[in-house]
Amino acid sequence: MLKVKKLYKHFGGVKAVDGCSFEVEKGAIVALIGPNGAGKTTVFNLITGFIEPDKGKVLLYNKDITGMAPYRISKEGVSRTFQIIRLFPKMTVLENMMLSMQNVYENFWLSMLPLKQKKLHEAKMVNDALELLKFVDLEGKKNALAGNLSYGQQKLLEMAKALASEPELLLLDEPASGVNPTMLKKITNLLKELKKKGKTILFVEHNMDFVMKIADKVVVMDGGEEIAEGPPKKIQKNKRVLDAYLGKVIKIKRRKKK
Amino acid sequence: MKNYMILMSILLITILVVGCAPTEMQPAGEETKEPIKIGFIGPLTGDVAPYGEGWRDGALLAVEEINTAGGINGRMLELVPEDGLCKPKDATNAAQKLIEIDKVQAIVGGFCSSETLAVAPIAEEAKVVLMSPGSTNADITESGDYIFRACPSDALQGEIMAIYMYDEGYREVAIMYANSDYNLGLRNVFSKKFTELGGEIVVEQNYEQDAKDMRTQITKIKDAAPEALYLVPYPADGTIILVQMKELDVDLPVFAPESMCVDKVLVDSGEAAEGMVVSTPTFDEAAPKTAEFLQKFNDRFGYKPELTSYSANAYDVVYLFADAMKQGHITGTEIKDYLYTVTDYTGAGGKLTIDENGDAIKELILMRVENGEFVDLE
Amino acid sequence: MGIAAQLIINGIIAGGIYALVALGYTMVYGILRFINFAHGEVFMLGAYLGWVFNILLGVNVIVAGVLAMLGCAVAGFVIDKIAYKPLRGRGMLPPLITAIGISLFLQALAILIFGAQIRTFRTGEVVRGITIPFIDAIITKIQIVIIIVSVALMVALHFYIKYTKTGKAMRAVADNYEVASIVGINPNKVISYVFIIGSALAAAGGILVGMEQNLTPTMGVSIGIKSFTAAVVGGIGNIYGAVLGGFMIGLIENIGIWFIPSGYKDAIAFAVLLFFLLFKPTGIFGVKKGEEVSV
Amino acid sequence: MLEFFASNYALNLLILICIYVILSVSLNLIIGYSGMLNLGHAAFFGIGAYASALLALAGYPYWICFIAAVFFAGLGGAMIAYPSLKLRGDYLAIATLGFGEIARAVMKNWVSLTRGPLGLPGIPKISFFGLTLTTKFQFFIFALIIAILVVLFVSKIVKSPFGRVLRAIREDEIAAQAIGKNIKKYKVIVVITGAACAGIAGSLFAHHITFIDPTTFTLMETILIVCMVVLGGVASIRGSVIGATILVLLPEPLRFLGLPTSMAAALRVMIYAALLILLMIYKPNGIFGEWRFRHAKSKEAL
Repeated sequence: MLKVKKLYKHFGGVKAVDGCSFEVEKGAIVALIGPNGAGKTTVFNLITGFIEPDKGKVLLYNKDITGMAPYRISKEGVSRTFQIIRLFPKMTVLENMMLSMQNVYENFWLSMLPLKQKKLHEAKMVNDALELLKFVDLEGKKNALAGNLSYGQQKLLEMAKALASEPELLLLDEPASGVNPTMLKKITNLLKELKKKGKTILFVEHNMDFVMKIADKVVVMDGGEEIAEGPPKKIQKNKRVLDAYLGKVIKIKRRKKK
Repeated sequence: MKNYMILMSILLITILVVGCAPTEMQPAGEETKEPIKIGFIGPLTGDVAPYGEGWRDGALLAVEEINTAGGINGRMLELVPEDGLCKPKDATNAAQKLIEIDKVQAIVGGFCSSETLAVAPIAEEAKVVLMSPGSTNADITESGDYIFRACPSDALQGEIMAIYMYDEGYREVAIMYANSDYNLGLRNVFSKKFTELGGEIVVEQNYEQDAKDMRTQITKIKDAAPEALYLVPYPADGTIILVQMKELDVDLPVFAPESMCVDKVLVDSGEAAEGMVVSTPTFDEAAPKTAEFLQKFNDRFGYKPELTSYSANAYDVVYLFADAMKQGHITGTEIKDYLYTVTDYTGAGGKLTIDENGDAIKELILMRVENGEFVDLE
Repeated sequence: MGIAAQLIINGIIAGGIYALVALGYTMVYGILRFINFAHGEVFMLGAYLGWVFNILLGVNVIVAGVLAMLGCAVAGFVIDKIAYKPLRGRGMLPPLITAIGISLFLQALAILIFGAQIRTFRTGEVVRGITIPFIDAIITKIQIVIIIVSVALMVALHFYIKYTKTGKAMRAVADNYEVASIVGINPNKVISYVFIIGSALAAAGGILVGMEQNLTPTMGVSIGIKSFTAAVVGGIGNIYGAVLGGFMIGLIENIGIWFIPSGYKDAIAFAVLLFFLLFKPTGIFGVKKGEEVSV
Repeated sequence: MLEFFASNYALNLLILICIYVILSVSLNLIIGYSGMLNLGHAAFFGIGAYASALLALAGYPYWICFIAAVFFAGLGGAMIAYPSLKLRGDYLAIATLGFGEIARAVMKNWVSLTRGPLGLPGIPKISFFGLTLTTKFQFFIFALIIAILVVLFVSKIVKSPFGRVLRAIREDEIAAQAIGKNIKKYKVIVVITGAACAGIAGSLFAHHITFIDPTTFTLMETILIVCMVVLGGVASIRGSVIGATILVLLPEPLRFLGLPTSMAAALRVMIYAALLILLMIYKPNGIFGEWRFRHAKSKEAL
């Protein structure tokens, strides 16, 4: 479904992404892990078009979406969350949800006309939104301002928002980071549910046992390139992965005692 | 949506009532002993304030003199000055207030042509006399029966100087003017006449009225090496240009309209103004009425007005209004009819006759600056 | 050759003034990300104070200049404390409107106190400019003073910023307001210094223009917008950028109207401004200030 | 009291209020609802006025002049659309300020078209379908209707799904892009619509004052409109209507304070400026304000 081929992105001297390639099959949940500074979030931004790659290709169903404008990639069915939560703080939870839904009536002229279908569509969107909010049990908060929710609730809202546009591919940037255990369980169950629904998910995460529990496949990045790819069990024992995380084992030659 | 509309209009009305409530109603009351109000519109703040202040004080001086001399058949005269800011919007606001609230029948002003042209239709419609001591713009001539002025239209001044310069043998001339209505008006008339006579404008430079550094424009003129320069500034920027011309070693014969016929220019520009020829309505500061006016002005306000001839005109306009009212002409229409009969009125601003479309016919004379003084030419 | 040299000299003289005033804009913006619209009026106030001391009270011109600079420094300080301090952290628009309110207030105040008449420092007779040998451009004594004084003040500011404690504190606060306050620098004290120095420099510019040309209550308006453009072109927030921007605008303006009708003199400065904003928004020396996409 | 309302003085102010309501509501659409700090609004006001006046003087019927005013002002808006996309916050404010000054320089120097500083006197009265607005009262009714239509139009935009996306873009452009909103298209539409509305106000102004010249469309005019928006409250249509009403009426009572004649004008400006400063210090969010204009994307306002 999603093919990343030999992506390069250098910021001045820094080789953020250095020839990274991997694949995400349809319906699979793939984790993208690696030490800090491995270029995980940069890959995310390259895929979603916020940053232009120097070289390399991003293909969605073999359609080249490299360097397309973020809003057009989103329209292709790719939606994402951010490492630092990005909601519309001064707008209600419901509005946040409805904004993510496909709405032809957002066109300047159509939105002005008092069309019946528009009202129907608006009502339908509200229902779909409430359904999703129930799914992440934020239904009670629908009229609250997004900015007033707790951190965990905002995480859930951001995920629900990403789901609202019925995406083909869901990109989650550290969904489990900074959340208390009960919230973590909620998020884990949520992802399991999505897996059952056959959603394709690519997520970046540091929390290893969360990754091991959820991911079908794990892609490990270090120094801007992917060093290993495979099922979680295999990856745990992979030597290169351990070196990357735990650092290289260096033999220290002892000088012979005089 | 419907209640929102109602809310909005109610709010609009209540703010209005609050906003305008403190206006006391001022009935015209011919018989009652209330003072007769005449309006004044001129730039009292903003870029043109330096001149507006002098013009207002000229009118104020006349009103105070008339009142000390017993007023209009016993009724006192009151000047209501409003700030026109040399802008159409503010001038119309001021005019509406003067006409509707103060019920004035005659207004001294506007000064900038933009003020006069904006107020003219309002005054015409309300049958209130509008007499401008300083707007020379040619468009004012046909702007209405109730619209007069005490200064000649720039058509006259521009032509006279063009003819004089041509007769003096100048063929390749430069023009430098401030980029505002008075100056552009004079420039248009001058260049039309001068080219008609066969002369040629070799270079033209203009500048923003509040500019301070005209050195590059002067350098450009120097480069075109004209025989003479027709300079159309306001006094302040005119002084700077004369100074900067001297500093840049550009000694061209300079010709200018009445805006440079001002003592302050001579003082402030040191000897840089020497030899300058100026066209001006018969306004020589030595004339009895004019000298007396300047003396009284200085005693009362302690400064010499920038554009002295226009302050004197404002003074005369008030006296003309007073003369009309003394003969019982109180309403705007009566004052209007009286003004059309004015011929050879000698006031602080020199001899004045009003022609059939309200313009002032004033003989124009030429003066030259000789060792720091204006001296009559032929 | 003479004409080109003359244009360059004209540009440098005008540039000196723009640079002095631009420094005030850049220092305030560097720290508060706020365009001090009233700065032009401080320039005008400096000119009038200089005129009062020199002409009315007959004090020697240099002493008058210093007194005027002190006066404006106090004025700058007071303006900051009364009008800008309560609005710290209130977003961009309220301080912008307040600054405009102050600039209108000062203009009207000048008309009330000094009257609207045009004043000038010039007393003596106007003397011909001195011809600079072999490039035969003309410059007068006062203009030479303008260039010398403006460059001297800029150099003084450079040393002040580089080597004194408050100078370093200023750079720290400009770089990162929060971190500087944690490290023990009192940002409010630094902000007051910025307003004091910026206003004093603007006052110097005002006196120099007053000596060379004349004084009107609205003289601060057009000089203000031009100097502000210079600050942006040079790289808003960067001292050396303001100086370079000042001279650049001065030169481009004077050389520009050689080719296009002189009525567009002011428009040239804005065209340069638009060019820089679109293609190099950080200006020549400016540093990228967190504008790009921090995704 | 009623006789007072019929007086031209009051009607003149009412008409000015309608004109400035259109200007402040349209600017609020750009600044308040889309977060684009635009300091060039007076330029569109001027373009609309000149377009309408020039065509009216050339004898065209008023509805053509009206459409021309809207069209050319919108064209002006399109011209600053590019910088509005590329720049943010202060930089956008400075760029639009520059555009406004250049527009005024063109008005002042393109003498062959606009007669430069001489201005355009004698702009004919408005007449359409045989009906001519002769009295000030008729003109006021016409202006009021147009003002109400513009206010409804803008509030419709803001309350519609289109407006919802606008507010999202104002809150966080990155997030808006991430959910598939083409923010460039939205911004361009808003800038052009705002400019076109300013053109309408320009046309009304030209035919009301019957004389226009470059001195009216200065930076200070834009600042006046920005003050109306901020005073009324950013992102509040009601706020802009009230803000415009207050700032048009504010200087009027000052005329009647009986200040000593020599200082009256300067004192009036001082009181006006002092009120402005006090309002900003004690009511920085404006009367109806609910959204504070923050710096680019820094979390706290600096």
